[in-house]
Amino acid sequence: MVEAIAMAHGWEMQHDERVVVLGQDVGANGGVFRATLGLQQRFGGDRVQDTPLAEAAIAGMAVGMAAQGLRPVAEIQFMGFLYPALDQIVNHMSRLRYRTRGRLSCPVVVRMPHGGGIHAPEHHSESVETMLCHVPGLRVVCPSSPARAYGLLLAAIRDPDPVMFLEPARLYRAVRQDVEDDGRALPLDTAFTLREGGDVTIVTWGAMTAETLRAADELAGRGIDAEVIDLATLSPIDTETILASVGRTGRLVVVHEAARNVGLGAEIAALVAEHALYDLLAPIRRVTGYDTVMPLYRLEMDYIPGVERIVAAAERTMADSR
Amino acid sequence: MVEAIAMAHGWEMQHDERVVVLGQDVGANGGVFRATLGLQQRFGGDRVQDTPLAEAAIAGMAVGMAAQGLRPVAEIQFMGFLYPALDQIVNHMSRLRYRTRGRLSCPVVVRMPHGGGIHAPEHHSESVETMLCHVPGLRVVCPSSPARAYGLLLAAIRDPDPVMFLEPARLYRAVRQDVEDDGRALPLDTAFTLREGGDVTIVTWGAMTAETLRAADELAGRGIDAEVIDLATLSPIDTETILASVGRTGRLVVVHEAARNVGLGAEIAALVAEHALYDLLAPIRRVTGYDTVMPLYRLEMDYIPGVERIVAAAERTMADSR
Amino acid sequence: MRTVAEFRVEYSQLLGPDGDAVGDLPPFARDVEELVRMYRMMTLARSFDVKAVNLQRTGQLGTYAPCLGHEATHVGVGAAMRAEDVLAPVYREVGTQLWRGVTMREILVYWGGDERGSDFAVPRGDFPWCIPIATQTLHAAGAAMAFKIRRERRCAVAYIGDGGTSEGDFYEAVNVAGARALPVVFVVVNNGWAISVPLCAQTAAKTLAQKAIAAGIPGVQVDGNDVFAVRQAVSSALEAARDGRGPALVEAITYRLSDHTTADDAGRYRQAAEVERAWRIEPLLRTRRFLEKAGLWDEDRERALLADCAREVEQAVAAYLSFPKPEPGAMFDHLFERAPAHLAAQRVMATRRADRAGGH
Amino acid sequence: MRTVAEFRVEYSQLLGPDGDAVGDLPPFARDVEELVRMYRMMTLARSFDVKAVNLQRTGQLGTYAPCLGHEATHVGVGAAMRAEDVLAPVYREVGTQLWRGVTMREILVYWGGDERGSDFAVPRGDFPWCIPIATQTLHAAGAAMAFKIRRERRCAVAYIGDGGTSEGDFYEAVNVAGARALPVVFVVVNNGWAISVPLCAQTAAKTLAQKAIAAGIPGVQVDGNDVFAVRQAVSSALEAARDGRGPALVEAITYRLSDHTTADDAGRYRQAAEVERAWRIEPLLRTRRFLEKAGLWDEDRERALLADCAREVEQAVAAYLSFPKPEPGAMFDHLFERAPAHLAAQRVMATRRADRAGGH
Ligand SMILES: Cc1ncc(C[n+]2csc(CCOP(=O)(O)OP(=O)(O)O)c2C)c(N)n1
Ligand SMILES: Cc1ncc(C[n+]2csc(CCOP(=O)(O)OP(=O)(O)O)c2C)c(N)n1
Ligand SMILES: [Mg+2]
Ligand SMILES: [Mg+2]
Repeated sequence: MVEAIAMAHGWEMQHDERVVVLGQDVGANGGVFRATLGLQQRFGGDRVQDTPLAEAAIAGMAVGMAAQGLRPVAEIQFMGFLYPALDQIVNHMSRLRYRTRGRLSCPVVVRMPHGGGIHAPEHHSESVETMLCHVPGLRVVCPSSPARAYGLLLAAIRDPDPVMFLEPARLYRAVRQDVEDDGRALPLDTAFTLREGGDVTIVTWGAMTAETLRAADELAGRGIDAEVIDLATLSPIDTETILASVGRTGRLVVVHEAARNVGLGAEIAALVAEHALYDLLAPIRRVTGYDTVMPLYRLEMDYIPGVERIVAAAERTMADSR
Repeated sequence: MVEAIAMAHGWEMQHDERVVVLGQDVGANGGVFRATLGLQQRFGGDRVQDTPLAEAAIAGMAVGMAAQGLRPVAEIQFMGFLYPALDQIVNHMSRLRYRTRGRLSCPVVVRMPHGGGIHAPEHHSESVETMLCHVPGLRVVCPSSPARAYGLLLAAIRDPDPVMFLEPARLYRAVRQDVEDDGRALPLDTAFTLREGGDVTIVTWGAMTAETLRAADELAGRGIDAEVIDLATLSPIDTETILASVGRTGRLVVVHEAARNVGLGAEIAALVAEHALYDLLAPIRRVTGYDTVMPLYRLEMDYIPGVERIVAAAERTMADSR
Repeated sequence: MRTVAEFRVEYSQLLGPDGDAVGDLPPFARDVEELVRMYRMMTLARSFDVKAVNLQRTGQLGTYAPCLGHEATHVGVGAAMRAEDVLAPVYREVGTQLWRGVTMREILVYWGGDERGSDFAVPRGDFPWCIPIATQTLHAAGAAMAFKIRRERRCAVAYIGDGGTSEGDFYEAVNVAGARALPVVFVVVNNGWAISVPLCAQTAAKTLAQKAIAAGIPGVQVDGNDVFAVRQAVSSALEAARDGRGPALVEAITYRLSDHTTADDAGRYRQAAEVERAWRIEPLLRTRRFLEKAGLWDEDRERALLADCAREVEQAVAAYLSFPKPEPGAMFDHLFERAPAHLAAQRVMATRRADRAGGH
Repeated sequence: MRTVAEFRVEYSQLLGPDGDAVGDLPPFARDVEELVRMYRMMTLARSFDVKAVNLQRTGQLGTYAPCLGHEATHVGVGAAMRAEDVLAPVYREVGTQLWRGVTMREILVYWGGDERGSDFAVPRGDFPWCIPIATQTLHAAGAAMAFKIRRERRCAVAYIGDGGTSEGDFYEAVNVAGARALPVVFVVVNNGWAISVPLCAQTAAKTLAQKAIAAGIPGVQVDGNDVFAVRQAVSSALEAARDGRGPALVEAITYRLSDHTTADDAGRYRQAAEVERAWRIEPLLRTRRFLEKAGLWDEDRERALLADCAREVEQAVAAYLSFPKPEPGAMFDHLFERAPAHLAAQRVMATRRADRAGGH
């Protein structure tokens, strides 16, 4: 997936000279995951800049650059290092257009790795999309395949407003796929139905998509026909796709890696409990990270939902149906 | 309410010399809302310190002070200025005990005004409890009356772990109540049922509690008997009280001032949709701030839920019942 | 032990409190029109300020942050900038904004609780008021980076207060500006107080200009009540920046003669004597004395100017007061260029409710 | 223009790369036992480091941040501190931690992905490894504040890297330490690189010691490959701090001879020649030469020391490898002192699942 991300950068920088890349180690090093590999050689040190080690500066300068007509694509090295940048993202990036009634705007993309499963040190495995999704004025995107990473990143860079782009670190090297470098963007705000099924709707995103698809295979073997939706754009949520699916299946399981309490799964459950309550044949289940700190790597796979927990939740949902 | 808060500080500082207060303008000025009024005169400049203008420093130093045996009570001047402190709160305060297996701990209280309705400038009217509630290792509390502010703040300061204490700015001067300075704490983790009723459960907190109680009066006039629960501790949620109430009423409305998307209302709805689905007689409704920036003060009362919206939601919930 | 680096901080004042030149005056100080323009703008800022505080006291304006005492700094900076430069203000820089073309009506609309005040007709590229302390310094650095990348001869100017220099964002901004030699000038308005916190509780640094040393950029100190010194220092910093010689920091020493904002009561934490002393060196009087001593000003002109300013201010206030209130739906405008579907639904809800409640 | 402040940054080196004293040696340099103890600890740190990298390469350890080349700084700081002082390390300070009593087994358990590694038996008050850059500087300031409030004669020491000096938290920490005259010393380890970013891209400041000037506190520069100079500078800074004379900053100039971490490949971004040059001035050899020239060391002792260190390291590795894996339930331990009810339920879920999956 990481090659697809570098490729999307390359296409857009080639076709739009306002696009500039900034972050720690994005230059000569090509990013610690190589997501910006080769860009500095190709587009020069002005358009691909290593910044000093300062996340607030990365986000705050991106605001200033965007307000003055550039289209910055900023990298935060790991999601656990997002917090120093949050003030600039929440109090300025998300609001500059609103605040100035459209006079200034912030077409910025902030990219960052998302989630665990790569045996990394503390703070390198976070998935706190909730914090971003709750902020009005931000779009939040999380691709689950190289092709979607390519198409969604193009869309994010072209979007006239700020987009938070969360890249599942576990997928950077795990998933390979030939992606055509055709500059075609995928729609933001649209979920992808990756597998159709009539018994239970499973909504997920990012690295959990692969687990969920595997779980769906397993469930099929047990006679349960799961529909798998990759949310892809985490905010705003494509409510229609979810409600339509739950309308057919009558059952909902949400799977995410983030902690459960006020995780994005809560919002999806709430939307369904408000708009499709009478469609529901069973309680809504969430399969999530636990409400504790993402543990160091020895236990990280005990924290992150896997096939087994997803299968169990879907089975219990079937069993609990009225 | 602000007097009750200052009083709770005073009691605890008198009885526990480890308690120290830090923040911007908390000294001679007694806090911009006077929540620390008189404390510096009474306990001296070592125990009540104005800090430089730096929120990360306030939170980060509180971590260091707490780790070395003090019990800091830190003030963030407005919730919109919480963000620079978030890194220290999320990455350290909430985790120090966990990270060191109990060797070091962080008995810190971080207080801050919460919510709008006071005609203040931008960033002075935020209610982003979601961001704190999602963080494992934090307790989040939001009182709705002087007595609860006093008792819950005492509990927060005495708690061995970090507590985020959100004070509805609108209630600072609006609500007066004689509070006995008896050093009695109220339980954390427990919701308060402020009004009993059999038709619909309305869960809320902070400044919205008063609006909801008023709405319940209005609803009573229309023949609808609402049960009103003040959540008080926003994390961890007192699920039992909520489920028991919904078990009786079969209907749930959640009211909060924060933006709807991934607001805390979503978590409450999700909990009920998981654990009490078959009790529900009607869809779960949320009455919340909109998914836009809290507007400047001309429109803030159009943003913040009021009696009318709460009444309408409860009535629709009754009408939609199966 | 070997000395590997040496630094010094210089202070400059051109105009003493009594209106006498105490240094070599720059060319603009011999340009009569320009001098009058500067004095006029300082006076207008003060007239406006008094009125704005009044409007707040009478319930016609929200919280307002007065600029009383800062007029020389504000106008000096404004006059040093070019139209194509970009300003990142805090919340108090009325004088600079007026100089650059922001209207008094816009300023009132903003403090009156309406976002439309930030949609300046002129200057379109300036940043809006910035409430979260120090964050604007990074916007200015980013703007400067944009100018540099596009090879435009433009500069950014960021304001920051003495209190603001304690925030991490400020240091990150001056540091990155230095590291990338960005065309940006940081103006530190040292008015002695951050609400109730005096400078000595804010930092052990003897000067705020020396904060520049941490970033490896030049830092100078000027008398912020001296419009000549401010303009001169900022001008030469901007010139250097424009020529690709990198950023600079200018500390302007002045005093907040007012409460912090209309929500504050400075009497709680500072001595009357200190404020009295500060009034003796305030910026308007010394400029007026200079003009008088140069034979360019007298009582009549002063009266005429004050009357002029009062009229302008009244017109702005009238325009503000008759400006239609925003519609509730406006809170959904401009959040996104392309609004997602659920916002449209929420807008309908908000608008209906306002209708039912009889509008505003 | 009037000069209102002047500053200078001094550099000190006591021991040249060839092992000759180039300055007045402090008393401890005449204490043979102490000298050997210091050299021994530097050697042990290096032996451990080589082994840890090896364990990672063979899949027996997670990502690890080598201390190769930093041994003089680490041991100099460790030796300057007292047991009752508190250290706020980053992630690379093996030498200081070993000196203070953290065990190699604990260090391995931590980098082996297990929180129990941070539950040091000794020193109980030290902060754990800190991954979010610069945040630890504020913890040290807070600890120092606690000491000051309680009137204890203790100090805090915070490490920070050259890259780390770009983060806002660092400046906030030195500034507040200065403003409150806190007993804390900041040790800036300038090893030239922050992953792939060289110092010149990090800041325009000529020295990192001068960052102290922004905070109004003393800043000095030392040869970080010279264990004498480091110990001396940090000792006198700590003495001042302990005596209530406030904080200081010490910049130790050294070099990261290794990759940034085992996940990094420094060959991608820096020249072999630069690394070779750095090897010529690395810290161990010069200390050994000094000892040899003083007649305190020879080939035999060196061999014995290396064998000793290897044995100690092997023992620690064995203890690490046989340390039982954590139970899944451990991820719920110590989050709160009093765990809320829902966590107990989640714990049961996590534990059951692990049972079903056949444990780990
Ligand atoms: C990040 C942040 N923290 C706190 C505040 C509240 N606040 C508003 S103004 C102010 C003091 C600012 O002092 P200074 O920087 O000296 O500027 P001045 O008001 O004196 O012009 C504070 C603490 C804020 N606006 N932003
Ligand atoms: C806040 C934060 N941002 C980014 C990172 C990722 N990161 C880890 S180490 C490092 C470079 C640190 O360089 P320096 O401070 O010079 O210390 P050194 O590694 O050279 O000892 C970076 C960017 C981090 N750990 N924390
Ligand atoms: Mg000030
Ligand atoms: Mg380094």
